[in-house]
Parts: sequence; C-alpha cells; structure tokens
Amino acid sequence: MEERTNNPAARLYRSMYLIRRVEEEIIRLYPTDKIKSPVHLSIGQEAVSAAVCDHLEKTDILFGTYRGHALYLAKGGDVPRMMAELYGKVDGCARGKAGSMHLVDPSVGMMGTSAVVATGISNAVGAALALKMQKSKSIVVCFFGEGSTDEGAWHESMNFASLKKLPILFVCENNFFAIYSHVKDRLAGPGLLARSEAYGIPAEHIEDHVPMELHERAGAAVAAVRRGEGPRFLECMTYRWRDHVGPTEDRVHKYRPDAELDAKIEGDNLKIVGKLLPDALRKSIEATEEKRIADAIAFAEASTFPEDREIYDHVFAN
Amino acid sequence: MEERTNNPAARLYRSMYLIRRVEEEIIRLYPTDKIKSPVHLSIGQEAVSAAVCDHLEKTDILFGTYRGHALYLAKGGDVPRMMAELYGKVDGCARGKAGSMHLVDPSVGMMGTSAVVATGISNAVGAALALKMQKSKSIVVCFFGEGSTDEGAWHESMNFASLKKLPILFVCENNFFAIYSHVKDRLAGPGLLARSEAYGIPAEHIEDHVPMELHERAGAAVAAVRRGEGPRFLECMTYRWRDHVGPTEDRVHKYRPDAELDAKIEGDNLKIVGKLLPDALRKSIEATEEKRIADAIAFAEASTFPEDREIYDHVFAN
Amino acid sequence: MSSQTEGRTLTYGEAVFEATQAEMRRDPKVFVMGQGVDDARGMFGTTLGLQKEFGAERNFDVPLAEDAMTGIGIGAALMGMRPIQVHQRMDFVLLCMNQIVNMAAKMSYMFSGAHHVPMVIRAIIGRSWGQGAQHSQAFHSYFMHIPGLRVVAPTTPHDAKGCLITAIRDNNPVIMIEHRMLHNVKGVVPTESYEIPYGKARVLSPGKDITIVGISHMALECVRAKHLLEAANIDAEVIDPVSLAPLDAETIAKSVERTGRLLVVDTGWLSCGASSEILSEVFERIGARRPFVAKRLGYLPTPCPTTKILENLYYPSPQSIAEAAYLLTRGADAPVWKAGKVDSNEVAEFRGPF
Amino acid sequence: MSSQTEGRTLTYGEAVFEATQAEMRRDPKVFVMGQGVDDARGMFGTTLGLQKEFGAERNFDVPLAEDAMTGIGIGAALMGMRPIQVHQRMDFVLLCMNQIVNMAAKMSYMFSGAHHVPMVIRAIIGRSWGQGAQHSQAFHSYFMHIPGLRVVAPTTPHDAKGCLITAIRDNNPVIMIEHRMLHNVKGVVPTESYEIPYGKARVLSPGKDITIVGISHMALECVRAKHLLEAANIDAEVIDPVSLAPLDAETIAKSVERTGRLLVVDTGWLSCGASSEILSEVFERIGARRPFVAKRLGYLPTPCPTTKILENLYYPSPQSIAEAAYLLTRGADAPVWKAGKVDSNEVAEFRGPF
Ligand SMILES: Cc1ncc(C[n+]2csc(CCOP(=O)(O)OP(=O)(O)O)c2C)c(N)n1
Ligand SMILES: Cc1ncc(C[n+]2csc(CCOP(=O)(O)OP(=O)(O)O)c2C)c(N)n1
Ligand SMILES: [Mg+2]
Ligand SMILES: [Mg+2]
Repeated sequence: MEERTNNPAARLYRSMYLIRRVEEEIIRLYPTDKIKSPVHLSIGQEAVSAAVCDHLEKTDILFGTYRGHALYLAKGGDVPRMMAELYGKVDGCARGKAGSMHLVDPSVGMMGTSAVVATGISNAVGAALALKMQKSKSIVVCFFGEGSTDEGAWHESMNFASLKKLPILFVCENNFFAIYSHVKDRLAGPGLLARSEAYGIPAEHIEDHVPMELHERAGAAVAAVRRGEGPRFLECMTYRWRDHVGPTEDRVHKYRPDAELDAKIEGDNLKIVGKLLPDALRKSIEATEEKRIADAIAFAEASTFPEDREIYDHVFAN
Repeated sequence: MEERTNNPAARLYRSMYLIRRVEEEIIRLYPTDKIKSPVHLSIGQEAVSAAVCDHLEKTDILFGTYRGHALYLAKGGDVPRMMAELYGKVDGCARGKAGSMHLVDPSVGMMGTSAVVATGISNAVGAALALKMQKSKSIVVCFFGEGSTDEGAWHESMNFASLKKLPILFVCENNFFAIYSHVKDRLAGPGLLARSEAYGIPAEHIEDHVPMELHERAGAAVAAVRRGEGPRFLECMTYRWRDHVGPTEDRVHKYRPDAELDAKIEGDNLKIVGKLLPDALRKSIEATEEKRIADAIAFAEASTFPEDREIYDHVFAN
Repeated sequence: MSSQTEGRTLTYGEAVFEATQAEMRRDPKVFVMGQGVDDARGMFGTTLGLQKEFGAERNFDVPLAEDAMTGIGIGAALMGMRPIQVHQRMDFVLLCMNQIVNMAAKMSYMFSGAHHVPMVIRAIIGRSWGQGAQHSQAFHSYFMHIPGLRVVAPTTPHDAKGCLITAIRDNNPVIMIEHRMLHNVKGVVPTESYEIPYGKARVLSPGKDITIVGISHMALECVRAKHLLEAANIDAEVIDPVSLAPLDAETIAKSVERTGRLLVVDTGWLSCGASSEILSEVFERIGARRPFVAKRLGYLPTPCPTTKILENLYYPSPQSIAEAAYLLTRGADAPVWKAGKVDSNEVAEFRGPF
Repeated sequence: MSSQTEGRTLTYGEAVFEATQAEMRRDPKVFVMGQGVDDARGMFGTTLGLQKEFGAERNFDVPLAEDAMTGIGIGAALMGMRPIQVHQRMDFVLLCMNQIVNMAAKMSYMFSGAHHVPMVIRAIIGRSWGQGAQHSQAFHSYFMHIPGLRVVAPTTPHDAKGCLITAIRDNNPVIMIEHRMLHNVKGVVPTESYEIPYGKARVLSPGKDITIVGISHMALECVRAKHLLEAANIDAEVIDPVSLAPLDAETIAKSVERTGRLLVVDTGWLSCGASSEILSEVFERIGARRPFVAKRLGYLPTPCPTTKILENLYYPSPQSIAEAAYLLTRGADAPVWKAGKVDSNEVAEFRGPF
C-alpha cells in the first residue's frame, strides 16, 4: 500500500471502499458455497470502523464482534488471509478454524471477535487493564452493537473500566436492530448516553451520514483516552443494509420499512466521502483496492484446506 | 397480635423492635451452636424493612437476600417458624432445609431469599410480570444490598422492569459495604440515582436516621407503583452494626472507622422512633413482642429435627 | 407412544409448534418468551404465528439478557405462570446457568415445597456450515448433573410434540434439548394431545449383536449406522433415551445384557458427558454378572472447527459409528472393515447462514 | 513429588499462599484479583498480606461482577499478564461459565494459536454449618467436560502448592478446585519451588483388595475409610487423582486390574460427574479383559439441605465409604458389617458462620 496520505477523506474513502467491495465480493461468491460460514455483513456501516480505526496505531488493541469484517479491514488486517479464512483454508488468519465470525490478526492489534454477544467487551476491558499495568501508551478500542448493551456484561464492564480509569474507547454501532428486534423494544429509558454517564463515562451520540464529523469526533475521543483521561463512549448511529446474517437483502421480512432502508442507501456514506475527493484520486484508490481484493480472492482460491490432523492442533497452547 | 394502629410510629416501632430483639436473641443463642447456620444480621438496618413493609398488603410480593430476617419479620412472617428454621427443625418455615439464608413464608407474600447476590432481583421482576399478566392489584417489592447493583443481573432486571412498566419497587439497602468492600471501591460514577434514571426508573435517595421520612417516602413510592406508574427505585442509606456474617462485632478488622460505627449506633433509628411514642404504649409494644419472641424460641426448642427420609423430599414438585 | 397414529407427517419444528399452540390454547398461563420468538423467522418456525393468535403478552421478544430473562421466567413461574423460554443456541445458556442451577433447580427443595417452578427451557444445539466453536455446543450433561432438573432430548417429531407437552404440564423446570439438524426432519405425529413419559427410552430398532444408544440427532445417525452394519452381518439394536434425566438405564442395561456390547453415541463431548453416565449406569446395573464391552463416541475433544473439512471429522457419522460398532462386535483383531457411504440428508442439505 | 521434604508442615491455605507469593515474586506478570482477596480475612488466609507486599495493582478487590471479572482476567491474559482469580464459593462460577467455556477454553483453538490465555481460576467448594443449597456445590465436572481447560483438585498441602505453581506457569486456563474443609489441614510442604505435573494420580496408600478413588476432600475421607476397613480385613488402595483434566486413568485402571474392584468417591453429584468419567475410562481401558465391580459415591441426588442432621447424610463419610467398599469387596450376600466411628476433624471442628 502506498504511504499514508494527509487527507483524512482519502484515507477514509480507501478504508470504506475496501470494506464495501470485499463484502460485495462475498455476496457475489456466496452462492458458490465456497464460503461455508455464516457472514454478518457491515455494508452500510463501513464509516464507523473506518473513521475510528483511522486514529489508531498498529499497536492499539481492538476487540469486536462476529460482524467483524469492517473492523478487521479498517485496522489493517491482512486481506488475503481474511479471504482464505472465509474459505476455510489453511492460509486463513486462523487456518480455517475461525471463519467469518472470529477474525483475528494480532500483528495489527486485531485481537479477535466473538460470536456470543457482548462477551468481547470485558476482554477488551481486561486488555486495557493490562495496558495500564504495563504502563503502555497504547489504548484499547472495543466495538459492539447496541444489542450488546442489553447484556449484564456491558454494565459490569463499563463500571469496572470507569472505576479503574482504563484506557479504553467503547464504540457502540447502533444500527437499531438486534437481528429483527428494534432497539426501542429492548432499551428502556432515555438512552445510552445517560447510561454511559451513569457510570461516569463521558459519552457522545453521533448521527449517521456525517462521516467526516464522525471521523473528527472519534479522533478527539481517541486522543482523550490516549491522554489517560479514562474511558470514553461513542454511540454511532448506523444502518445495516443487508440481512442480519447472510448475503441477501431482508425486505421480505418487513420488520423495517422499505422507505427507511431506501433512505439509508440513498444517503450512502461511501458516496458522501467519495464526493470529497478529486475524481482522479478516487479512481486511483479504487483501482488499488480492486487489485488487492482480486489478489486476496485468488490467494484464497489457491490455498488448500487444512489436513485432517490439524483438528487436534491448538486445543492447548504450549 | 392486636389490631393495626393508626399511628405509623407505633407500627414502625413494633416492627423494628421485633427485628432488633429477635436478632439479639440470635446473638445470645449463637454460642450454644443450636443455630448451625450462617446468620446475616440486620441490626442497625431495621428501619428500611419496617418502613417499606408497613405500606404493603399481605398479598403483595416480597423478594430479598440472605440478610433476610428483618424482611421476613416486617412482612409478617411467622416468628416461631422462623426460629425453628434457624434451629434446623421440622417446624421451620422450610422444615429446616433452608436455614437463615433462605427464609420463606408465601402466606404473607414473603417469596424467599437467595444467598447468591442479586439472583432474586430478576425473580422479583418476573413475579411483577406475572402480576401484570394476571391483572392483579398487588405489587412486588424487591430488596437488595448495594452490592447487588454491581451485578449484570441488576442491569438486565432494571431495564426489563422499566421496558414493561412493571409493578415493582426496588429497594436498595445501601449499607456502604459488601462484606468488607466499600461501595466507593466498587461503584463508578455519580451513583445509583443516575443509574436508575438511566433506565427510566424514577429514583430517590433517603438518608439514614430519618425513619419517619423514610416511612412517608416509601409510602409514596409504593402508592405510585400501585397506581400502575411502573417501577420505582429507592436507595435507602443504612448501616450494619455487626459483622457481615455471624453474631459478633467486627471492629477488629478495621475496615471501617470505629467512630463511624459509634455514630451510627448513637443515632439508633429504633430509639428515634421509640421517642415518638408515649412511654406506656412503647412499653406495651415491647412486652407483647418479648412474649412473641420467647414463645417462638420455646417453639423452636420444642420442635424436632426432620427424619432422615426427609432428605429426599421435594427435590421435585408433584 | 400414542395409540392414534393416523399417518399424518409433520416436521420436528412443526411438531414443536403444534405442541406449543395446543398447550397455549388449553392453558392461559402458558406463554413463550425469548429473543426472536416473535420475529419473521419464528425460531426455525417453531413459534411462528403464536403472537398473532395469542397476542404480544403471551409471545414476546426479550432483550439480550439471558441471565435476567431466565430469572424473570422463574419469577413468573413462582407466581403460577408457565413460561417457555427459547434459546436459539445452547451455547447461550452458559449465561444463565446461575438462574437455572442455583435457583430454578433448587426452589422446590430449598423451600420444602413452598414453591415450584413450572418452566420449560428449549435449548437448540447448532451444527454445520461454519457454526464454529461458539454456536455448536451441547450442554445436556450440565443439566443432567443437577438434582431438581428434568432433561429431555427427543429425536422424532412424535416425541418432540409429546415431550414438550409433558414438559409444559410439569410443575418442575424442564430443559428440552432440540438439535438444529432435526427441525426439518419429518415423521408421523398424531393430531391429538399426548404426553411422553419421563424415564422411558425408545428402542428405535431392535437387534441382537450390539446395543447402540444415540442421543438426539445422533439417534438418527445410529439408525443409518445400523443399516451400514448389515453389510457386515451385524444386527444392531438402536436405542434413543428420549429422556436424559431421569434416564431409563434399565432398558439400555437389559439390551446390553442380551447383546454384550454397548456403543453410546452422544451429540456432545465425552468427558463427564451423557455417554459416561449411560455407560456407568449400565455397568453398575449388570457389570458384576454380565461381562460386556463398551465404547463412547461423540464430538472430538476439541472446540468445533469452522472449516467444513475439519467439521466433518468432528462429528460422529454413520460411517464412524458403524465402524466403531464393528470393532466392538468383532474385536480389535477382526479384519479391517470400511462402512459404506450414506448421506445424512439433514446435514448435507443444510445451507448457510444459520 | 519434590525430592526435598524437610519435614516443614503448613496448612493447605498456607501452601496456597506460599505458592502465590513465590510466583508473584518470580514473575511480575502474576496478579491476584477477586472479591475480598485484599480484605482482613484474605480468602481464608490464602491471600493475606499480598497487597502489602505487591501493592494494590497486583492484589485487588473487584465489584460483584463474576462474568465481566472473568472476561477481564481473560483480556489481561491475552495481553501477557497472568491473572489468578478467586471465587469464595464455586457456586458463583455459574455466573461466569460463559467466559470460561465460550472464551477462555476456546481462544487458543479458535484462533489457531494466535492467542493463549494463561489464567488460573481458584474455586472453593463450601461445606458444613448450614451452607445450604447455594454455598456447597462442586462443579469440577463442568470444567472436565470442556476441551481446552485444565482442572486440578489437590488434596494435600504439598500438592496444593505444586499444582498452583504449575497452573500459574501454564499458558492455558486452569481451574483449581479447593475444598473449604482442606484449608486448615496440615501437611509437609517443601520450601522450595516445585511443579506438580498434570495427569499424574497419586497413590495415597497402597492396598490389594479394592481401589478407592477419592476426589479432593473425599481423598481424606477415603484414607479414613481405609483404616476402618482394616477391621473387616480389607486392604484398600486409596488413589487421589490430583489432576482431573487431564486425568490419569492409567494409574487407576492398573490398580483396578490388580484389585478387581473400584469405588469412586466424589465431592459432587454422580450424574455426569467426575465419578462417571473415571468409571467409564477405567472400563474402556480394561473392561474387555478384566472383569471388575464398581460403584460411585458422592453427594446424594438432592440439593444440599441446611439442617445439620440431614447435611450429615448428604455427604459420603468414612463410614459410608467403608461400608460401600465392604459390600463391593465381600458381595451383597456377605454378613452385614458396620464400620467403626472416626471423626473427620476438619468437618467436626468447623464452626459457623463460614
Ligand atoms: C449472548 C447471545 N445471545 C444471543 C445471540 C444471538 N444473536 C446473534 S447476533 C444478535 C443480535 C445482536 O445485535 P447487536 O448487538 O445490535 O449487533 P448487530 O448484529 O446489530 O451488529 C443476537 C441476538 C448471541 N449470539 N449471543
Ligand atoms: C454472586 C455472588 N457473589 C459473591 C457472593 C459472596 N457474598 C456474599 S454477601 C456479599 C456482599 C453483598 O453485599 P451487599 O449486596 O451490599 O449486601 P449486604 O451484605 O451489605 O446486605 C458477597 C460478596 C455471593 N453470595 N454471591
Ligand atoms: Mg444492532
Ligand atoms: Mg451492602
């Protein structure tokens, strides 16, 4: 990849474009049954991962959920190894044992994702505790859906992070839904800002469709955490275009108005950011990323499946 | 027991006196090893149970914790059966199988207590859900220590109670400590009122040593819940005079300043309420309650231990 | 088994639905709560339409809060309601072990009968297509370990309906184990109401050479293995325990007394699993007077890998079951025998995502 | 066993403390977290003084939040720290099963070695004086069921120290089971550092007539039973598995091969418990060539009653163990034999409240 540019919109566009296109390729490939793994797509939600991760160092630590492609890519995870992982191949980032739901790339601080809702949150807090004990300059960023905040684990984790003033940024991707269940049917009271502040954690609410503002405010939050001011909470409004799981649209289920989805697609953040770039720059970014994606898919296709004996590997660490 | 008087101070005094004296008797008896059960005394905390329960009907439903003597007595639980339970006798409220930590008397709505912190809270919310489904006029009151609010179960329970606008009053007895751990070392942020309100649950903070005010405000909260206005939360400041568990004082452990404890004992709520009563009335109340307690102990002493075969009873309900 | 079997077939999922609907019609205290039980997929079809018929009070979605939701079910049950809770994956019940084990299982006993907890927890075991380590686990042994809980794991649509009816009417907490691979399997299901009793195993197919016990989905695979074994001239008896707690060890032990061989095939890990319990109970019953040989099969002792090629190895298959049965029957020195191929359609036809 | 045993005695609790302190001195990454680990009682003495020596960063109290605190331990372990978590009662680990089973046990595998989780969880089994249904449970079988977890249950102070050292140095999650009745029991403990290896059972006392396996505190009771059995002229071999996962079934099986009799005594329930696993593994190893008789003893299949008179029945005792061993050895038709009386001091002397 070429050098990091000074233009945040260009960086954001590159990251978002990569995510969008990788997932579109997944959609294209899925009917071949080559990806024998449930996939939870982030199409429509790219801006959050891209904006937050743009402020992170390689050594910063990231935890996420099964909806983790965007995060893995935004943090600089290895694209070919991600594709190979989805294919269940031996060159996958976890040698095929993890699949889409458990992407991992410790070399860039991507610590892995969990398919049990909210379980990674306390792990992230624990990592932040370790960083503090180790007097590290790194910080932890922890991504989760708004559904995670229903869980007791979120409460306990927020409280402890605040109690110990840990270097952690909580990023809630509020896409309104947990599968087909609307947040208003699950979350009582004035909302997540009030809840976060009730733990003594400063919180911000950021609307969808303002990617550059999101980028800026995420940067401020990251900086505050890095300065040692303790945890911060961002509630980032966003929207999932596809079905909860799988490659298709889900209009048939009628759990959300078509018009709502249409408006979201219309207001595409990727387009908003793209418009900020000169045509030539945008096209050159696209070309580079297309090449990476094509290479990654070719890599995955060429890779082999693990051998039978691998099934016993790594039950225990040495 | 004689008729219910119109004088709330008299009712409060009777209830608090009973609790205080029953527990003093437990302290007296404990060295005999007749009570082979961990006891968590409420001495110093009587006012909360007494004040809240004074507003409840027999048909109202109560859940509490292992620190449950006060609650059981304040709700009108059978005193002889409580003492027999502590003795592990067959006439105990659970035939000796429960002990001090799991008192129960469904005939007065005392649903039982749990020794695993915070576990009864969701049960209480479930009972409130049932009352609502059954279109009952009764309400649920759920007691717990401030330590319970650390647990994820509290978060999940508060949220659900608010979401469904259930008829439940949450009463937190904040005695500052979970065993020897101070609340400030466990609870981050501005406190429980903010947390409760973040679930959309109106909350009040009531200081210690104002038993009549506590009584009045508890009454208002109970009334609001009964009117169908949804859940309410009371944070009642209080103080435990004895060790976390067992009959003794715990000054030797030095986890709290002697002066703090002395001031609490000095400001005894029982004395405050007692002073509101004419001497004769106070003495007559005391005499009646002393008789009840003596009878209860005699009852427990006279009762027998369960037979061996009882060990297999009630694993399953019919 | 019910007397009236008029030949009507339903899928397992439809049978679960039918039992639920009939019981909800019969008893207004029965209600269904759980994540997604009111959504467009209706828990693999098992709850589809309940909200329309019974209203949102008796069929409702809940927040992601497994611990409290279980406690809330218990609390409602204490007040005389009869909640049915559903977990899309059994992996998530790890979040509510405290309420199930410390509360539901103990209330009747701890309070000497002052309370009971008539509650059903339906827990679905996931499998296939990259479910991976966290969406494929089976924890029936955890519940079998606990006094005060009943555990059923019906394999056929017929038993699914009857077991659920029994469970709903029971005054005790019941864990009903369903396997995702079973929901689309068809079988004859009587239209009328019937209860499947606890503690009665079902001999799915009689045989004289070896006793093969298959739990839940594995019972199907064992029947397939039986057919494969015919090629080796081995006549296997296949038993489905149906009810895991209480367990009908008697029926299994009697069979082993005849065959002298026992193969237990579990849809779960072996160590401290249902298979070790079954083996132990059989041994304690007949071991002193009737020598026999035995083996346990189940998930390999690893977390579940995602990639299909390893996932296929992870689960017992008709082939691996048949070959294990062959070895037990003919002895380790017998000529090598390879079982034929047979497709487990419900597995082969399963397509992602879930 | 360590070579240097200079005759110094410590209590079990002191041995746990010594191992912790020595490892914390050796490795700055080791720290201790848990409710009350810094308080005046210091977790039955096992953590007393650690905060003074190592500071509040390496020995700290936590909120009542078992689930997140376990996840936090895991997260710290992922970053190279070596947390020791302590649960005053194993009953409370039911609140963190999700983190232990879905996360800690799976991370190495799920991520193909990209991560490991060097974490120790100390879980204490409660007993006696009205602990009741919710403060007396033992769930070691739950952890034995899960690939990716190690489970140790040392009985002697010597093994407590060595097992804990092994556990702390292990790169994998280890559950260390301690029994409350053992903390005050004394034994010889070498001053130097030593590791007790996984998967090696300890023959506490050799014998030729029957193999008695006792887990954790029950190993002590089994030794007492052995002495009682001498009156009936029965020479019992007592084996303490020490390590439950991996389990040294080999040593037990070899013993049973000699004695022809196996009695497994667990400090827990039987169904799908450690005792069924031990029985099954022995049977799978030698059953086909060496007939033997076997029985499992453990908690009665009820929740734990509070009243002392029933609680006494609930637990296996030296008498009930000896009588069960007698029956296994002499057969059901043997003349009735009543074991003598012996006091289990650690139980008899235990006084409330906890
Ligand atoms: C503990 C747990 N409960 C339930 C599920 C089933 N489930 C998977 S994803 C999901 C929705 C989560 O929604 P949210 O946290 O908002 O994330 P999103 O999918 O919207 O990104 C649910 C309920 C699970 N995986 N884990
Ligand atoms: C889930 C759980 N964790 C830990 C314990 C051990 N424990 C018993 S009481 C207690 C303190 C609880 O404090 P609080 O809730 O404030 O109630 P209080 O004792 O002050 O009335 C603790 C930690 C427990 N019983 N349950
Ligand atoms: Mg969401
Ligand atoms: Mg307290």
